[in-house]
Amino acid sequence: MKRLFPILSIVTVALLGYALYQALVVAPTDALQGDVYRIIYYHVPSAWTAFLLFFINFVASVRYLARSKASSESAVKWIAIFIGVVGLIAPFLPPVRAKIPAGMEPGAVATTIVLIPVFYFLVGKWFPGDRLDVLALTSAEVGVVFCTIVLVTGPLWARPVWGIWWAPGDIRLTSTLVMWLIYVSYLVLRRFSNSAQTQMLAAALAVFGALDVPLVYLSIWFFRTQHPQPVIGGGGQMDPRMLHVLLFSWMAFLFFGFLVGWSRFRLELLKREVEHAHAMESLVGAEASSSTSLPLSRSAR
Amino acid sequence: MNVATSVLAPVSIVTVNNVIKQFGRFAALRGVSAEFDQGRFHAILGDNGAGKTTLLRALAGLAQPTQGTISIFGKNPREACRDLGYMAHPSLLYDEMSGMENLRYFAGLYGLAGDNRCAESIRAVGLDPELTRGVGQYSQGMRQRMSLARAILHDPKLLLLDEPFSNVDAHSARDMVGLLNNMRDAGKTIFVVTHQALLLEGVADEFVWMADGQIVDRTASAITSRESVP
Amino acid sequence: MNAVRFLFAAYVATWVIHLFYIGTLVRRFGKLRQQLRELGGGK
Amino acid sequence: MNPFWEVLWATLVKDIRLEWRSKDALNAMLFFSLLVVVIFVFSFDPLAEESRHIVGGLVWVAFLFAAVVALNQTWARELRNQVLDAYRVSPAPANALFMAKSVGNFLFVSVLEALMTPLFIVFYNLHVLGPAWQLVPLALLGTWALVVNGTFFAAMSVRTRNREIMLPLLLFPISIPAVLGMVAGTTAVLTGENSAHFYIVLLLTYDVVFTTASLALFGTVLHAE
Repeated sequence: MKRLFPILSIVTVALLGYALYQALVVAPTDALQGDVYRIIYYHVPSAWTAFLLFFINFVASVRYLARSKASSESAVKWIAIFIGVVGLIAPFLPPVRAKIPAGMEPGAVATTIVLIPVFYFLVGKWFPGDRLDVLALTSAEVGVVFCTIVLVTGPLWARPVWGIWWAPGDIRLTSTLVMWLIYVSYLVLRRFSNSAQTQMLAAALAVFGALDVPLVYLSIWFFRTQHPQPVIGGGGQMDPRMLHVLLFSWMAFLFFGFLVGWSRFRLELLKREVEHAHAMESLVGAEASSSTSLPLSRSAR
Repeated sequence: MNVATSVLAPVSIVTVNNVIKQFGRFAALRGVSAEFDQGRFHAILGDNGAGKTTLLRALAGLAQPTQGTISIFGKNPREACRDLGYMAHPSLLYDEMSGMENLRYFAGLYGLAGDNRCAESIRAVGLDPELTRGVGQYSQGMRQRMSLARAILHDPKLLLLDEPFSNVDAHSARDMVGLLNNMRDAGKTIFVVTHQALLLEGVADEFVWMADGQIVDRTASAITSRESVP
Repeated sequence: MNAVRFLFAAYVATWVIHLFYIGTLVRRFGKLRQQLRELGGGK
Repeated sequence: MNPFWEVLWATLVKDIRLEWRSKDALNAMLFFSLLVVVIFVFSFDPLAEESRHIVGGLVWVAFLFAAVVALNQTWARELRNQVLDAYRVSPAPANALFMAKSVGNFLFVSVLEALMTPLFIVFYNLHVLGPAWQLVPLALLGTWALVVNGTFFAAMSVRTRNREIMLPLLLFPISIPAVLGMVAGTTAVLTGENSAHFYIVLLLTYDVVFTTASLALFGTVLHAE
């Protein structure tokens, strides 16, 4: 297992290098925006990776909260199964199918929704006990890093193309900002809380934060229909070659995100090990002193 | 207070099984295991930081053990909350409300209506139910008594009192010890964390000595074991 | 085309942020390992 | 009545009586709200024609500040003598305490808003172009959205080192959709340009989602040591 990390690192560096090469050289120049559009190959993959990490945080937090009480565990299990079943059937029903945006295949929508419960059960098995909380913390922190990049590269893209640093009307960028705020407040709560149940409180906040995201999208989407403004990256079809480079770049960033996440995960385990060692040390210290000097007396009945 | 029947056969109603309580890097309880019998008066003694308060809070269900289990009347502490009364350093009362108003509110939490039980508890601790002053203006002794009244309001079978006599005038302290003595005779199980062990000499059935998060000694009298504590 | 300046700025910014974060991880790793060694040797 | 409503009612009555008995907190808050309004009036020129478009935002940001300062006091009285321990040891349901505190806060913040609104109307000599009745659901649902999350996060930040700053840090990011709904809704009604219907539905959804989540998770927060 130890050797896997360096191998993966080399593979990731190679992928990132090749993705960079593709982004700058192979991908065609955009008709409208010229070469500056290539920011998309870093901006969009970072956003997708950040959202994926926040989703992992949400599932891990729900799992952590559910595990604390047996009654809620079975309830959440059934909700997950329900989502899976609905996800499998709904996209193919005619009324729902009409609503799916043109570009997406109902099959694709179904698989993504079904992934949620599948992932929920996998996380439960792979991350027993305390590691679930470590996963939640890690995915939130690394997610915030990727989110920061999205918020930096976004304006850097909007400035040359639209002459504005910030487009409040652009759903994606504005909602990314709100998500960044939510998960930074999540990390701040973890740092400042000195309760024995910090993990529980953080999990509760993570659920609140995740519940908020669809509402953020909803409110900004409607707000935008009333005040139409330029949208970064524009909608509509992408040139297949561009799409290919984008997906490749995303894969490279996913590898990179996985590596950073894994090391942050191991760092957190080490931190908790040190903390445990400190506590045990004071424990062992006490036993050494109490067992020698004080005869443990008969219990007075 | 209803008077219990003859002294019950000693059956252990509070069992503590290898409890460890960790606050970050500091271990407040380091493997406490003990059994305590019904209807007995236990005094928990030891220096500051020995884990007395943490153990009492764990018994009350206010502190979750990091490891190990605690069972009260066969249930975990939070499920047994109807049968336990808890009193702490702070008064756990609203300063702006009078004693009666406080108790009426807390009686509501236990689903008890009517004032007679509240008045009864207040009189039991030797205070006047008609007192209208806010608890904030009470003397320390009166406030401790009112806090004790709140703890015994719903006639719990188990009493967990954290330093009930601390900076209380001698007269009030003796009264409270007398009251606890009668309650023990009435069949209640009592735990008192205190630094004034002598007050309970001859009253408490057992003195539990704690040091560095562990029970190091259990004796029948507060005095004999004095020299064995380093 | 000064617009390309923004492209390089975005790419560089991305890696500055990533490397900064990785730097904090490495620093914390070192500190924790050192603490563990101290504890290990302490007994 | 089952224990939930009994305890809820008893706690609410107790809080209102205590608030009424020592009106100092209420007076301080009323004065604070007045200050917030006056500062807004000086910083945003009330006579400018387009003030009608921004006054919706001003009103709600002023309400948000007043609400946060009020919400920070939610558990102050309980913390003074660790009264929460008495609650935790009792068999009373945690959600009864939460709902009582939320409704108490809702009433308290509504009183502040009732004072601030006429001031805004006077200073900005507002007259509503759109359907004025829509302002009522917007105000009620919007205030509840702030209060329910505020009470929950106030309880959560009881266990943190710097309690006062923690509440806004937790509350503001999560309240953004609600604030957007309130502000855009109020502006829509004031300017009469578009309907506030969607924003009312958005606030209703927000309230349902977060009231449910708060009720489900408050037990965990109350019993956190």
